[in-house]
Amino acid sequence: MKKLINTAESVVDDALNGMAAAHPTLRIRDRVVYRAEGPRRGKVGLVSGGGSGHEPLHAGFVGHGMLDAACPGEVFTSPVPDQIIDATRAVDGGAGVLHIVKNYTGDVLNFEMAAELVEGVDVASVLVDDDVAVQDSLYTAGRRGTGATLFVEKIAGALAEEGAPLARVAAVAGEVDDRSRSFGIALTSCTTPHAGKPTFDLPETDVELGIGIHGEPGRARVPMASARELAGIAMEAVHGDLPLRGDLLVMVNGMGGTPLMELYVVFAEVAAFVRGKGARVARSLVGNYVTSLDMQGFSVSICLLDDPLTRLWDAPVETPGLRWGR
Amino acid sequence: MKKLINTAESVVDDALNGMAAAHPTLRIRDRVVYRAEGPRRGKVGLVSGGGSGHEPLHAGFVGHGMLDAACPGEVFTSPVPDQIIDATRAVDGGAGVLHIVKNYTGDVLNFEMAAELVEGVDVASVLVDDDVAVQDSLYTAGRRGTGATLFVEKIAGALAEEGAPLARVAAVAGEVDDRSRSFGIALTSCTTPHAGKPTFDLPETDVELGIGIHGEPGRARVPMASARELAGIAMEAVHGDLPLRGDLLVMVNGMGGTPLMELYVVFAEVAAFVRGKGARVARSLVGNYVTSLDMQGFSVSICLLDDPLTRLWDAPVETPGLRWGR
Amino acid sequence: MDTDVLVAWFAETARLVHRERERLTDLDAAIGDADHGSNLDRGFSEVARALATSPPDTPAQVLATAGATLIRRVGGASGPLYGSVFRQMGKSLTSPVTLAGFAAAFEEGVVAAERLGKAALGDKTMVDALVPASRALALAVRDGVGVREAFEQAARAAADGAKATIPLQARKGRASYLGERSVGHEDPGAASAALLMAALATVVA
Amino acid sequence: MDTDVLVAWFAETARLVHRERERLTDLDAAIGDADHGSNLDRGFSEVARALATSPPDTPAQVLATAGATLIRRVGGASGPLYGSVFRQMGKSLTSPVTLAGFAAAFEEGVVAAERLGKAALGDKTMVDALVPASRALALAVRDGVGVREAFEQAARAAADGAKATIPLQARKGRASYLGERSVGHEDPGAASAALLMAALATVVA
Ligand SMILES: Nc1ncnc2c1ncn2[C@@H]1O[C@H](COP(=O)(O)OP(=O)(O)O)[C@@H](O)[C@H]1O
Ligand SMILES: Nc1ncnc2c1ncn2[C@@H]1O[C@H](COP(=O)(O)OP(=O)(O)O)[C@@H](O)[C@H]1O
Ligand SMILES: [Mg+2]
Ligand SMILES: [Mg+2]
Ligand SMILES: [Mg+2]
Ligand SMILES: [Mg+2]
Repeated sequence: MKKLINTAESVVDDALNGMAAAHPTLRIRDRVVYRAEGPRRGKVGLVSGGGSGHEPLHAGFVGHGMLDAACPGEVFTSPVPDQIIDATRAVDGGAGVLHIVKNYTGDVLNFEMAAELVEGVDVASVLVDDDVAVQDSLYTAGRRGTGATLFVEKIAGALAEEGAPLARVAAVAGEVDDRSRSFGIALTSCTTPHAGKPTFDLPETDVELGIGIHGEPGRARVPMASARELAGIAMEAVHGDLPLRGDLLVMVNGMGGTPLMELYVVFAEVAAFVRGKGARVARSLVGNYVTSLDMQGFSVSICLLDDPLTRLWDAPVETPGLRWGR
Repeated sequence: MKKLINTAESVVDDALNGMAAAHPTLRIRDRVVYRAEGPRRGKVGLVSGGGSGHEPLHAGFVGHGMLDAACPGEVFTSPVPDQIIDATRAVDGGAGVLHIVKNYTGDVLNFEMAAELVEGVDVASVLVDDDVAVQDSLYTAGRRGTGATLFVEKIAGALAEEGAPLARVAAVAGEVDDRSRSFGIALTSCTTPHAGKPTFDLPETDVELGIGIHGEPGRARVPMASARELAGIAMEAVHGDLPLRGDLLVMVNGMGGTPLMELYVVFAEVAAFVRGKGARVARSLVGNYVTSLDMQGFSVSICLLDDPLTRLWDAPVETPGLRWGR
Repeated sequence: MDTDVLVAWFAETARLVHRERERLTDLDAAIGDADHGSNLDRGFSEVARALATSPPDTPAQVLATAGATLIRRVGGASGPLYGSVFRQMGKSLTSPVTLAGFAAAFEEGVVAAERLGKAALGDKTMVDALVPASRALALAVRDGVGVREAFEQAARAAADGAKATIPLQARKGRASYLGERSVGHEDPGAASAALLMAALATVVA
Repeated sequence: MDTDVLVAWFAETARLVHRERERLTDLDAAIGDADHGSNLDRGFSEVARALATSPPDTPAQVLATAGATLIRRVGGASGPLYGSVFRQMGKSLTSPVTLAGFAAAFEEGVVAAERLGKAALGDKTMVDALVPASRALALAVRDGVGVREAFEQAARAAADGAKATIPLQARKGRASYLGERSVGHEDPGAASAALLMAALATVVA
């Protein structure tokens, strides 16, 4: 394993130093990434966070029209309550704070603890659980939060920027999650800096279906196939759970080590699938947005849009990882 | 080698289909990527191109404030004159067309042939050659064009958008090239879809210094080192050729397979180096912009800014790969 | 049992976790995200440091510091869960500390983690090692067994509980995403819980 | 020498390049960007197809089609360079085609490529195989050697020229970026030029 790091212990802080140096719109203090301009009076604050290694998620989505603060944990490890408490207090502009939490035991527990301990701030929480590879049953921790986290952060962020009250921002965030589904496929494992070796072994001949974003092995292993077939598997899984119809927001997301050229190849197949179901790609993203370190592979996320959601998606956003309209 | 492709033969067209499906602002015809809205009367047209596999360069930089057309060749293979001729004719708004050519024999020859054959269009050309790893001497094909191509395309694009005449757009494009330098380091080789195996073997213990963007081996191989040391090697090479001073545009660019987290780690070191030389990071980019398929590694590009160039860098741009101000 | 024994317990746990760090991470790689070893190594070394830097006056303070430090420094699922065990133990422990008092406080700590994580015995989590350890302590108290013997029984019960997670299909935590593929692997959190109890047996031996 | 021989030349070149595709790409991987085999395979198979689809009437047309097709379909450095060789040959060739006429036209084709690429003998490029081949043809004409023998000598000269690039340090093209590290490898373009001449020898054999 070769990585562009100084030490495995310092990688999160070193990367945050790089973010601070690169983005004057951010201010970073005690492992929390804030908008440099601070909270806006009367605006609902948005806080998210999770393990590091998913960049640009979440810290790269701090800025106008999206998050107010992000709490990066160690690599693939949820942040601790202290970070979340600091962030929640700091971004409160008097209108309360929404926690956007991906559904992982660690994220849920640490955000819950923080929400209990923070005082004097009105806190609501939305749980993102879009990954159709996981059954939502008594026998699992529930569906994982993956690519749709970006959709929730963007759309809730736009609504908060407009001055909507906390209950409404939380409700729409939940609605976005309800209308979104994802499925991921890995061609290779990732390697965490601490472990120093691939999390799982995947032979040249196989791929993992239904992976998360932490290098967890997937639900099944099948022989490597063409982009068309792999996109078909992912889209059937999504469509089987939430039938595609009408206007869609479609993201083909790279896991971190996948070249953009290949993601476009996948996107072409995904778009063809969508057309085949009589739905329409109304908005799209292609790139590395919700990653898993150096893993090669992709995930597809879709959201069933309606006019209000489309308007919020299109609203200006200015973050290191997502930017338009200003 | 596992790749998200259908066949090695169709990869370029498949990816272009994906681009077309993802970006309504683009129109793609006969392997040329155009702005959907077509040429603007009186505006200088900007055409670039080169082998595929460097995405988002060049096709991802077509749009308002940047390129008017991009000509993607086969993977790592310059486009053919026909593509360049088509593009040049189509984007001419009567004010002439600038060819932005990276200094590779193939790119130079094919653009030259096209410029000779296209008739009735005023064509100027700028050669990008920023890679300090290559000596510019009688004994080489001259310095390669790498990361600074993005700087040239962005700044010349902004100037063209303002309505500057061809000679001036070409002159400023040349000035940006003169003020820019790059150096790249690979942790792994890339694998082309056609070859199906890594272009070079690089043991776990070593890195290649002074690589280009086509998987060419570098100038030297040294033991793997920390991000700080590797950033230092790259920056010393740049600084030794063009001393850093004043306001800098600094890009830490991933080669395609490098996670963003690691690029931020490198950026922190690069920024520290810049400060150490008494210069200032005035503008920056961190991400995968000028890539080499799935290669892991990074390059640093710097440009000595002045006020006019900074203003042009800041001007609105709206392309799939680079977007701000609109 | 005094303050020193509890401090020694965490020092020994830190040593064991550091030594077994790679094994814990490997277990987590198989059915999770390959960070359990580094999470706990970071956490318990911080606990040991905190206890060494400002030595607590009471057994309850030792546990409170351990719980708060784990919550503040670990993150992930294991941070709040282990943190809750010790935080609750610190609240429940009465002084002077007897084996019965320790066993009761430990039981309450384990219940706190069960509540927080909503995991039951057999879900293939740390609970599968903690609950048997707690029961072993309760039995030892009932049977009037000595401290040393009691902790040895608890350590054995935890180790057996950890091994018993191997054939289970996970129903909680990250491993549950794997469905049937989680079968055949030892749960990393159960394995670390076994280390915790082994450390306890060592420091009173 | 008639139209058919030239058509056969390109058919045989296409066959050889396709067969040697991986070797050419491997040579390019060592000191370039690993695409020479696929570039020429794409190019010459297109030439063969174009010649088969609309058979040209004259030898000059064969060469013009080959040159234009390579320029239109290959890209990279080798497309314009090989394209120029044949385009210029097509312009220079007089009819009926004699060995002397062919040799002279080939010489002009090679000069066109040298001019375009600004490469000289010893720069470690295709020129290092093309120039010796051209000289061998000129000598054969001077010595009154037969066509078959002449083309065999040209093929041998090209093959020798290609091998002779191995110890050289590249001064042109992508391999020049490697500096001294380009030493010890055969130039892929010189290797493909040797195939081209071998094909010529075969079709008149
Ligand atoms: N809901 C839960 N209840 C009890 N223990 C749990 C629960 N979820 C996870 N665990 C324990 O946590 C361990 C994983 O810890 P760790 O790897 O540090 O955190 P993460 O899963 O967040 O990466 C699992 O092996 C399991 O024993
Ligand atoms: N300036 C030049 N003059 C003559 N031949 C050249 C020149 N530059 C490159 N070549 C030839 O082209 C070959 C490489 O062709 P190819 O791999 O198809 O193109 P590219 O280098 O653009 O990838 C080299 O091996 C060399 O023989
Ligand atoms: Mg974790
Ligand atoms: Mg090439
Ligand atoms: Mg874990
Ligand atoms: Mg090549």
